[in-house]
Amino acid sequence: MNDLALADDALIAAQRLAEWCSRGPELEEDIALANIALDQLGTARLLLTRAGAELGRTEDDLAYLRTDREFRNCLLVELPNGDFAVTMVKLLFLSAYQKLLYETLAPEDDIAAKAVKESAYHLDHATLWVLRLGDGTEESHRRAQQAVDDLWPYTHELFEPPFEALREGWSVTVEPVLAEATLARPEDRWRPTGGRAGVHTEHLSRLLAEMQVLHRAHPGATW
Amino acid sequence: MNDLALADDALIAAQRLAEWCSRGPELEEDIALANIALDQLGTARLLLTRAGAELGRTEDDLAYLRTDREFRNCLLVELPNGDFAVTMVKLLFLSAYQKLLYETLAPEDDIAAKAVKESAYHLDHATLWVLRLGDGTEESHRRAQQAVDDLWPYTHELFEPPFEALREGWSVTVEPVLAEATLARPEDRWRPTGGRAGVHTEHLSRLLAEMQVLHRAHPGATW
Amino acid sequence: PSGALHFDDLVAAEQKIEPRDWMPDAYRKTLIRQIAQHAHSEIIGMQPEGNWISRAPTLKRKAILLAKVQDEAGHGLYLYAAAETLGVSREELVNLLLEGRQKYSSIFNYPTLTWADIGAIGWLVDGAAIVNQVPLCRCSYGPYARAMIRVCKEESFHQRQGYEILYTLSHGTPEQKAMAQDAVDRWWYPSLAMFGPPDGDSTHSEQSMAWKIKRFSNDDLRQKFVDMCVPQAEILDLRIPDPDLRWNKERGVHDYTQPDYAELMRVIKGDGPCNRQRMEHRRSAHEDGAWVREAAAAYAQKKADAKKK
Amino acid sequence: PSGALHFDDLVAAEQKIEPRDWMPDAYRKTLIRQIAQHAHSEIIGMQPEGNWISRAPTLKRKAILLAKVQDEAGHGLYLYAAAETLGVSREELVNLLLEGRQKYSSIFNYPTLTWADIGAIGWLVDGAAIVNQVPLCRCSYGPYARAMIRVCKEESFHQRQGYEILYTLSHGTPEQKAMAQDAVDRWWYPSLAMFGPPDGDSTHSEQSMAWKIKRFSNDDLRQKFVDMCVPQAEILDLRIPDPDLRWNKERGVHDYTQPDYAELMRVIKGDGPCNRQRMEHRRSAHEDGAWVREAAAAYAQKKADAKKK
Repeated sequence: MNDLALADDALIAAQRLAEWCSRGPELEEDIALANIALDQLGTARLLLTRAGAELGRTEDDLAYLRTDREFRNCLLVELPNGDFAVTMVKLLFLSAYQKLLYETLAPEDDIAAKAVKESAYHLDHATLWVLRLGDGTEESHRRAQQAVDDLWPYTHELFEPPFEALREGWSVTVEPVLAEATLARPEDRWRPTGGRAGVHTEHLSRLLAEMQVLHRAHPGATW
Repeated sequence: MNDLALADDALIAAQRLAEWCSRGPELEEDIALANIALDQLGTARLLLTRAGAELGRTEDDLAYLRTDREFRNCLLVELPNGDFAVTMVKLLFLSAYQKLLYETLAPEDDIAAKAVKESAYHLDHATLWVLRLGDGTEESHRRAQQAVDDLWPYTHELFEPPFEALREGWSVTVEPVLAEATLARPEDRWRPTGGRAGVHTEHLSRLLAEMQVLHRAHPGATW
Repeated sequence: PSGALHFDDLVAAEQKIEPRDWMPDAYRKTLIRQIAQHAHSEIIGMQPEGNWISRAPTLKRKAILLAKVQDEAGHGLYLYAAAETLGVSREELVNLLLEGRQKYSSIFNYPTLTWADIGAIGWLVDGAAIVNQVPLCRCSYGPYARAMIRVCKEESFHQRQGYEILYTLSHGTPEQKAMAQDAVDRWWYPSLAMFGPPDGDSTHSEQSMAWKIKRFSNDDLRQKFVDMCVPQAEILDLRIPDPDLRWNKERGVHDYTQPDYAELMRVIKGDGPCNRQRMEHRRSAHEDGAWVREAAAAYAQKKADAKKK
Repeated sequence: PSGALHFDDLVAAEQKIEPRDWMPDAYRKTLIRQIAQHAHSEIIGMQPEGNWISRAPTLKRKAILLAKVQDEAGHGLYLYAAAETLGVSREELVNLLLEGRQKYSSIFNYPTLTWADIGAIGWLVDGAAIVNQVPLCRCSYGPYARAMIRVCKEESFHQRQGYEILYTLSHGTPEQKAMAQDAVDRWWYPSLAMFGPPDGDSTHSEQSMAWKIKRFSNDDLRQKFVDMCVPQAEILDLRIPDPDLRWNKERGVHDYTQPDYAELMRVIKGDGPCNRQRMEHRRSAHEDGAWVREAAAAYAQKKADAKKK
């Protein structure tokens, strides 16, 4: 398994989730989103440190001094936050995937073992909200369905070789949630890809510009 | 006169106006906004080059390697674009000011002399739109009035010493436009300031992060 | 009334007033106003620091800052809960904030311009908050006192983090040191102003003292803060921007320059650099979340209805 | 009809058909479709390049890029005007685009990932556009031919600017050179695909040839483009990502690898990397501008009414 891909998934997801800070629909949710962002960031740091050890680079070297062409995250995590429905559907898709992936790596891999538990919590949280939004009001249903339709294509990239086998477990997790939330599962058509090879959307370089600006402005400084 | 303050006004205004590119309300307006952005950028380049000559720095050194604390633009130009009404009211306020200022510097100052003509065009363009928006539909009136109310306080900074004397000429230009556009001239109360001393809003450092990211990522490179 | 006697006895005996105890209306109102303002401050205070989460210069600093801002949301949460024990709902209080009828601490109407501001906020703003709040841990109203104990514990953690940021910067590159000094220069006087107007001009204070909500005067607390900061600034190797700051042997405290109280009044009235921005941010977050809260309520209702059947 | 004879004569004599001349319905429809698609391409094409205006690495490059994207808006404007001479309004055409019933060039459904992409788009995409468009300057329909003369002049200017960006990068730091090569690697095949499907699979072509709208086949133009690029790539010191690219002495042209036409078809059908993003951007710009257009119309109406009185 490529630590860098997993690390970048977690890091970029954390960056996006942290954008919600002080913008959540309620105070409790602000706290929950920050929690999940902190979990993702924590896992990213452990994975980056491990990946960097082989390359003689620190977690910060890897986070702050690579360009978007060198990032290996899936496209799903770099997409803009959109509304709360987009964020929660994205988290549902992502955490179901991360949980499965970490489970296959644990228990030998101690970082994955720790991350499994956290992913389970993220998945629970996202599930709860997708149910509320899908089966809430007319407006929330409409928004949730739109989010599912828009994001579904990006889930194919998660199960590209050698991870085809995980798709079934993922579907078994995700599809019943959509069904209970009265949300239609989209057809499998468009399959955007490229993230694992460093060919991202136009969104990532802008995200990194903001994330890296201060670090890059002071080469070699200690913080 | 401080070239840097004028240059930074023009540069930051150009950066904001260019954000409209491909987002204008109609094709003709996309072209017009790009034109105005190009004029502002052109003036900024001339002024930065002149200011840099004394300091042994190039226009790009000054544009790309200063932090927001070193920028001397007024706060007005760094505020987010908002909707089209905000952009046009801002342009009205700014171009009326720039025109007066350049007029006082011309004809001895050849950069100012060139910029006067351009400012007159910007002012005409903004005037036309403020009339249309103020005296257009109910919605456009509401948005235009909101823009005037929100931006008016930032005009005080333009006429801080030693430019108090310009305020009257500015009022003579701007207030009849507001009146004809059926827009109320706000009371003079809040007077946000700090730009000329490098104490900006939180918006500027984000604008600069984006503007400078590529240049800073490749120290010393030629483009 | 016997309730009043009991209330006075409890306060005199340094016992806690609890929600179900009788209390004077004015006491209740004062507390609601103060606790709500405190809660609002935590919530609005998330914005200036939140401004730098996306740009934190290392991942460790990013995690620390995000956790800190999250703590502030948590403080807001239990302060609103403390206020609710006095018979108002969080929703009412939030609306009072959004309508501009309740205030939050003026300090959050200043912008965070550089990373060093995160350090300065931790050191000075959290430092001032702690000096203000430690006495509140002995406040006569039980739920507030207990909330403050928890808040203070976390705040002092935050203050150490801010101090550490500044220390690293002031011992870093010349640019970093300049950044740190610049932040202290901008945040010093607004932090002094956090203690409120000078004692002579302070309303509410006397009654609050009698009720043992407040324990020290504004000026006493301000002095305490100054005396605390001076030696810390030395270790930080940063200059407090006050040419008249010096030890007064006779008084056994530091003489210092007062903050600009006229500026404080302007900011309180709404004309600080960021008042509009902070309120606009909070209002739009609240409005953007309306459909989410409605969905959650509708879903809960559906589940409740289903159970009844 | 005599109109038809006249039309055929004009076309045969390499004369221009003008708006008021009789023309076959199918000719008109073909032209509307083609000119509109061309206009839409200019408008959508503003997005990938516009993506880098805010981040251009020098002020000079920023000015050049902004002016270029502005030119594209201008091209869109006079191409819509050319289409309008055929009896459709710009508004109708814009709606057909927004409803997805008319296309734009597939090339703009690829993302611009680095600054070097701005160079590669100029060199390759504008280069391919010029090869495509130069023959259109002799198109049988007058207004289109005249618009194309103006467009081509500016496009060749843009192409030189793109070439110059790549040249600077490929002769710059190792990172810049790598960035330039990477951009060429990503844009080469999509640029080849701009000439459309291979001649065998191309619909419309034969009739367009007879009408002298089209002058050369897709494959002929593609070949011309490849032959043009090879020597330029050598001067740029950049590698065209085609291991089978070589000079064929017998044919007097280069052999080269065909682009992936299955990919082209997917992108045309709507499944390229950025189709949804481009359309969403255009739709929201259009919707966001609705109140402005309404205000302008209402104001114009008021002024007109006032004049009448």
